[in-house]
Amino acid sequence: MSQEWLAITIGTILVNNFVLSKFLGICPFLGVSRKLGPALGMSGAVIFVMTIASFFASIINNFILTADISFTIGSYHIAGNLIFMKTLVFIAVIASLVQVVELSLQKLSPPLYASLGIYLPLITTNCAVMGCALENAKTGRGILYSTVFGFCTGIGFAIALILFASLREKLDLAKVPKPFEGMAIALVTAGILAMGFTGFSALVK
Amino acid sequence: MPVTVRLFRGGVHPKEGKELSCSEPIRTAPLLDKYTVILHQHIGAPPKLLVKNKDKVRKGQVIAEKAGFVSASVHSPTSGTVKLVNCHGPAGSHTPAVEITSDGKDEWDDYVKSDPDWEQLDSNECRKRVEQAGIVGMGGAAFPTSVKLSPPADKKIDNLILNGAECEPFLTADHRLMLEEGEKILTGASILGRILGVDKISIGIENNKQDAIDKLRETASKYSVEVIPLRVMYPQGAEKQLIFAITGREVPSGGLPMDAGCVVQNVGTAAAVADAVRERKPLIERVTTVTGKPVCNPGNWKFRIGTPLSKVLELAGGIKKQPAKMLLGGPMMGMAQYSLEVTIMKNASGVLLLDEDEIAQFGSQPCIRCGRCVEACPMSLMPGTLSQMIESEKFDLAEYTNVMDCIECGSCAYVCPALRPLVQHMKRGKAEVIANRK
Amino acid sequence: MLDLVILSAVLVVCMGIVLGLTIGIVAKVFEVKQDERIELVEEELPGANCGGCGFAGCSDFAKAIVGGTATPDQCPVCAEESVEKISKILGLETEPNKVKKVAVVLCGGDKNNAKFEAGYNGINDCKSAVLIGSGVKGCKYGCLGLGTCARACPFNAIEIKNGLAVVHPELCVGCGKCIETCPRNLIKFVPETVRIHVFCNSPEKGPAKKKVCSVACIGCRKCWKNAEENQIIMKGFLARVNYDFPPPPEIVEAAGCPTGCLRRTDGD
Amino acid sequence: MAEGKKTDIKLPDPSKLIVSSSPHLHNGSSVRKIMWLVILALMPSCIMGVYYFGFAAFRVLAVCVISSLIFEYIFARMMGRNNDWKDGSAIITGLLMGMLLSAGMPWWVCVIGCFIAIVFGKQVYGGIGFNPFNPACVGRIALIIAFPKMMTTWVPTRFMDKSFFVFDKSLLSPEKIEQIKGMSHLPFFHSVIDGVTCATPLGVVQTPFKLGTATEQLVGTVTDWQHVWQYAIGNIGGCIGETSAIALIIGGIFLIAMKVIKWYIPVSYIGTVAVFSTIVHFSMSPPALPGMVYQVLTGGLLIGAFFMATDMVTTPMTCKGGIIFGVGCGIITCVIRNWGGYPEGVMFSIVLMNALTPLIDRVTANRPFGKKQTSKTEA
Repeated sequence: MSQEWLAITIGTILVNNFVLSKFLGICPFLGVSRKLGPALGMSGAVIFVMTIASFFASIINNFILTADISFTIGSYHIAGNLIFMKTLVFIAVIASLVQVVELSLQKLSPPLYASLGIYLPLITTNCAVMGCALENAKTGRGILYSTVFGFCTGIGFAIALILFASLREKLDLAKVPKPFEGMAIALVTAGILAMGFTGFSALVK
Repeated sequence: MPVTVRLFRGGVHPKEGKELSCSEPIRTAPLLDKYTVILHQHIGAPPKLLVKNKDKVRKGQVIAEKAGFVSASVHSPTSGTVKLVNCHGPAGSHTPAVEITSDGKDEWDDYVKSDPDWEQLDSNECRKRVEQAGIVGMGGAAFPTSVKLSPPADKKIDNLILNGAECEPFLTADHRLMLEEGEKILTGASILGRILGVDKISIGIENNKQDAIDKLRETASKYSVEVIPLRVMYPQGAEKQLIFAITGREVPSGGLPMDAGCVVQNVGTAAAVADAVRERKPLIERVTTVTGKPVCNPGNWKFRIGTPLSKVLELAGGIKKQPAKMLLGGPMMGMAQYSLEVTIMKNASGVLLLDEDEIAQFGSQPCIRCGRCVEACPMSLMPGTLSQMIESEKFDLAEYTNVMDCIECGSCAYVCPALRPLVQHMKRGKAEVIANRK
Repeated sequence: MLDLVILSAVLVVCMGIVLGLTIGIVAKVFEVKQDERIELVEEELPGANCGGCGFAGCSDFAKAIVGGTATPDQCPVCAEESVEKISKILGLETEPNKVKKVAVVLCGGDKNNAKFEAGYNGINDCKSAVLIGSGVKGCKYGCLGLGTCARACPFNAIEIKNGLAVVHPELCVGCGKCIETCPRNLIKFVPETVRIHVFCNSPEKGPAKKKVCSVACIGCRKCWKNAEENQIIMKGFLARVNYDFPPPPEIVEAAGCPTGCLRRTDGD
Repeated sequence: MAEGKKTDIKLPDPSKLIVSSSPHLHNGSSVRKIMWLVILALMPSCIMGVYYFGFAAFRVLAVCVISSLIFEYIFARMMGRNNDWKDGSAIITGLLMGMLLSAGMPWWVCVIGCFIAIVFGKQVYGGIGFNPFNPACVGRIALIIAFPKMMTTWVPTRFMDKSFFVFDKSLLSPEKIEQIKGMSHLPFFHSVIDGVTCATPLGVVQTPFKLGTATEQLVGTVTDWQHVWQYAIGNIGGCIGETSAIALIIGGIFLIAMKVIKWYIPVSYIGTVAVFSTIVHFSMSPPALPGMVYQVLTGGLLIGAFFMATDMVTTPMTCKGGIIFGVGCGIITCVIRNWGGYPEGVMFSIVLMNALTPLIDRVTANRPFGKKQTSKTEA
C-alpha cells in the first residue's frame, strides 16, 4: 500500500513531471518564471488549485459523469452515461472554481489573496490543471487518489517552475548573444532541464 | 611570553616586498623652495580658506580652517608667500591648493611651543589640541581624528586599538616609526586613551615585524598598552578586521568601529597626537615610504605635507628604469598616479613604483565563478556575483547583496583568475547605490 | 442517440445555472471594492495573460499601471490605440508635439587632438573610468570615449569615432537615455534644426585647455564678435551657442574659429 | 612644477604610466592556467583509455577535441568574442565528451555531441562563465537520449577475457529471459539480449538486480576481489575515460593539490554514493543491489565527481553549497542507478544539480561580516 503511494508521489513529481515530460502548463512555466518571487507565488497557487480542482473534478466524474443513467420519460427511454462530456464539464468547473476561490480569497484572506490572488486567474488558462483532471478521469481513480495525484502534480509543477525561475534569474546576469536573448535562451534552458529529468524515466513503472 | 596570534576570515597573502626599505632609517627631507598644499585632504567637508594671494604665512600657521563637524584644518608646512592655485590631486581631478614659496627661514608660528604641563590637561583640552593640529587618520582613510575622539554620548567606547599592522605590501613607514619613535607612539596612545576614557589600549602588529613588537613591549607596560602580535595576512590592518582579530567583535554592517565599542588609530596618528598635545605642533609632516623596484634608493622619509612627487622621487635618487605604475599608498589600496605634480598628503603612507612584470593587468573576461574571491573576501561577500550584477547595471540587486559592505581591500581582484577589475566594479556599484539613495 | 444529446443538453444547462449562480452569489457575498480604473485598464489589455510585461498576467499588470509602477507600453502585445486609451483612462495626456530635439556630444577631443595623460587599464565604461584617477584624459571635462552612452542608446544613434562619442542626429529620436549616462554631462538636448555647435564643455582657462586639447574653445570671442547679440553666449573662456536664438550657420566661416571648435554638423 | 633638470636624476615619464583601480598586485593565476591544469589532470585516464581500447579510443578523443575547438572558434567569433577559444575550456569539454563515449563510436556521433555541448551547452548562454549546465554533461545526455542503442554498446578492452562480463544467459532461467526480452524497449536491454560485444559492468549487472533475477553466482562475481582490481585499473568495458579508477583518482588528487578544485564536492559526492549504496546493499533482502566498492569504482562516478561536478561555472561557490551539491548528486545518482531506467545516473544527477545551483547559492551565501550581530563568529 505504502509503495503505491510512493509510486504515485515520485512518479508524478519526478518521472512524469507535467511540465518537463508531458509539456503541459508551459504558458505559466515560461510566463511567470522571470523572477523567483512571482514563481513561488504561482507555485503555491497552482498546488492549491490543482488539489481542489482534482477533488471536485473527480467527484463530478465519479458521481455524475460515469454514473449509469437509465430512466424513461414518456415514450423515451434514456440510458448510458455522460463520460464523453468530461472535457466540457471540467473546463467549466475548473474555470468557475478558480473564480470562486479567487473571489472568496479576496474577501476572506487578503494576505493569501495578495500572494496567490494575482496568479489565480492565470491558472484558468493553465492546461496542466485540466490535464490533471482528465488524467484522473481516464484512469478512473478514486477521489482520494485523484486528490493526491492533483497535489503531487502541483508539487511537480512547482519544482519545475522554481528551478526554472532561479535559472532564469541567473541568466539575467549572463551576456546572452542577441539572437538568443529572452525567450529563446529560456526555451533552450527548459529543454536541457527536461533532458535532465528524463534521467528519472522508468523510475516507477 | 605567550604568542597570541589573531586572525579574521578570508584575506590573502601577497609577496611582502618590505625588505626593500624596512632597514632604512627615517630620514628628514630637506627644506624645499616650494610646497603645494592641497586643501581638501580628508574625508568630510572641505576646509575654509583663510589666506589670499601674496599673504605671508609662518610655519604651522592655519591656512584653511575646519569647516563643519567632519572636517580638518590645514597648516602651512613652512614660512613663506602664498599663491592660490589649482593642482592635480591624487584622485586625478584638479583641486584647489595653496602654493607656498619658502622664504628659507622656516619660522614656526608663535603658538607652536612645547608645553611642559601637558600632563595636567583635561581630556577636552587634549581633544581641542588634536583638532587644532588638523590631525586625520594617517593610515590611508584620512578620517578626521577629532571626530573619532568625540563619540556620541550613547556609544560606550572601551577599547582603543592602535593599528601597527601595516598589512600593505612594500610599505614600511609605520614599521620604522614604531622602531624609532616608539615612545612617542605610546605617549600618543595614552593621551588618546585618556581622551576617550577607555579601559584597554592595545596595539596590533603583524608578526613579520618582530623587532617592532619587541621594541614596543619593552616599555608598553609603563603606558598600560598591550602589544598584540597578529598573523601576517592582508587586510589585517583594515579597521573592521583588526577589531575582530583583537577583540572578537564584529562592527555591524554599515556601522562604525564605535558601534563595536572600539576606536582604531594608526600608529602614525598616535605619534602626531603626541606632538600636537605636548608641543602643540600641527600635522605638517609625516613619514612616508618611497619604494619599489624601479626606485634607486628606497627608503623612509619624513616629508612635509605638500612635497610634490617629483621632489620625492628626486630625493630617493630617481629611478633606474621607467616604472609601469606610480602609486600613492600601498599596492593593494593605493591610488595610481599619472602626474608628478601630485603632492604628499596627510594620508600618504607610501610612494610606490611598480615594474611592468609586477602589476595586475586587468582584462574583461567573464567571471568563471571559481569562488576564490568568495574565499578571499574578508567581509564574506560574493565579489564575483556582485561584479556581474554591477556589470549588467542591476544596482538594486547589488545593494541587496550587500555591495555597501565592501571595504575595497582588493583581496578579490588579487586572486581573480579571470583578471576582473573587481574593485573598480565595487566602486562603481557603491557610487551608484549612493546616488540612488539620494 | 437522441437521448444522450438531450441528456447532455440538460447537463450543460444545469451546470450553467449552478455554476453561474455560485459565482454570482460568491461575487456578491465576498465583494471587495477596488479602484474601478483597474477594471477599465484590464479591459483594454489583450487578456492573454502571457506574462510578457514581467507581471503575473494582465490583471496584475493593470494594477501596476494604475498604481503607477508600470507604464502601458510595457505590454508587448497591446496595440497602440489600446495604449492611448489606457493613457486616457489614467488621465495621462500625451504632450503636444514640440520641436524635435536631438542629443549632441559637446566635445571634439578625439584620440588625435586631445591628450591622454597616461594609459588606462580597467573596465571599458565611462562611469567606472571616472572613479579611477578621474579618467586619464588630460581634459577633465572631455569625452572619455569608452562608449557608455553608445551602449545605452537603444537606437544605435551614437558611434564612438576614434575615442569620441558622436551622435548621428538622423538616427536620434530624442529619448534622452544617453544624457544621464554621461559622467561628464557632455550630452545636451538641442533642437534638431540647429546644426552648429561649440564642441567644448571645459570651463577652464584658455591656456590650460590648449595644453591638453587642440580643438578646445580657447575663449577668443571671435564667434561672439561676429554673431548678433545673444546668438553666442560667453561663459568665461567658453563660448556657447544660444539654442533659443541660434546664429546662422554661415557664422562658422565668418568667424574662422582658430581651433575649429565651432563647427557645423550638416557639412559632414 | 619644477622638473628635475639640474641633475641627471631620472624621473618617471607620466605618459607611460598605467592607471588602474587598486589592487595593483595580482597572484598570477589565470583562467588559462586553470584550464590547462585540468587538461593535464585528465591525461592519465585518457592515456589509460587509449592503452586499453587502442587507436579507436584515440580517434574518438581526437575527433571530439578538434570538433569542440572548431565549434567554439566558429561560434565565439560569430558572437564577437574572438579570444574565447584560446582559453582551453573547449579542449576540456571535448576531452570529457570523448572520454564519456565508447571507443567504437562513429565520428559523426562525436561531432553531434560536441556541437550540442559547445553550442547549446555553452555558447548560446554567452560563452564561458555563463552556462548554467556543464556542457559535456548536456552533450552526453543529448546523445544518450538521441542514440540510446549506440550509447550503451561497449567495446571490450584489448586485454579483457572476452567472456568476462558478457552477459551470461545461463545465469537466468528461460522465463526470466522472456521477461527481459519483453522489456527490451528500455534503453540498456539490447546489449544484454543481443550479447553485443560487452556491456559496462554497471549496465549488465544491474539489470538482473533491477528485475530481481540476480543469482548468488552473479553477486559472487561482482564482489570478487579479483574483479575489483580489474575495475580499479580499468580493464573493463565502458567509456574511454571512465574505466580506470586509479588514473581518475590520480588526476583528481592532482587538481585538489594544485587548488584548482575544492575537495568537498568530490568527497561529498563519492561519499554519499558509498554510504547510500552500502545502506541499500545491506538493507535489502538478498540478492541485494551491487555493493559500495562496485558502485564507486565502475561507471562514470569518478570522472563525474572529479571533473564534472567540480566545474566551477556550474556549481555552488561556497563550501556549504558544494557539500549540498555533492550529496544531492550522490543521491540522484544512486536512485537512477538502482531504480531508474538508465544504467548510469551521473550525468543526469550533475545536470539536475546544476539546475539547483542558483537556489543553493542563494541559500548558502556567506553571512557578510558584521551582519546580524547575534550569530556566533566564524573565524
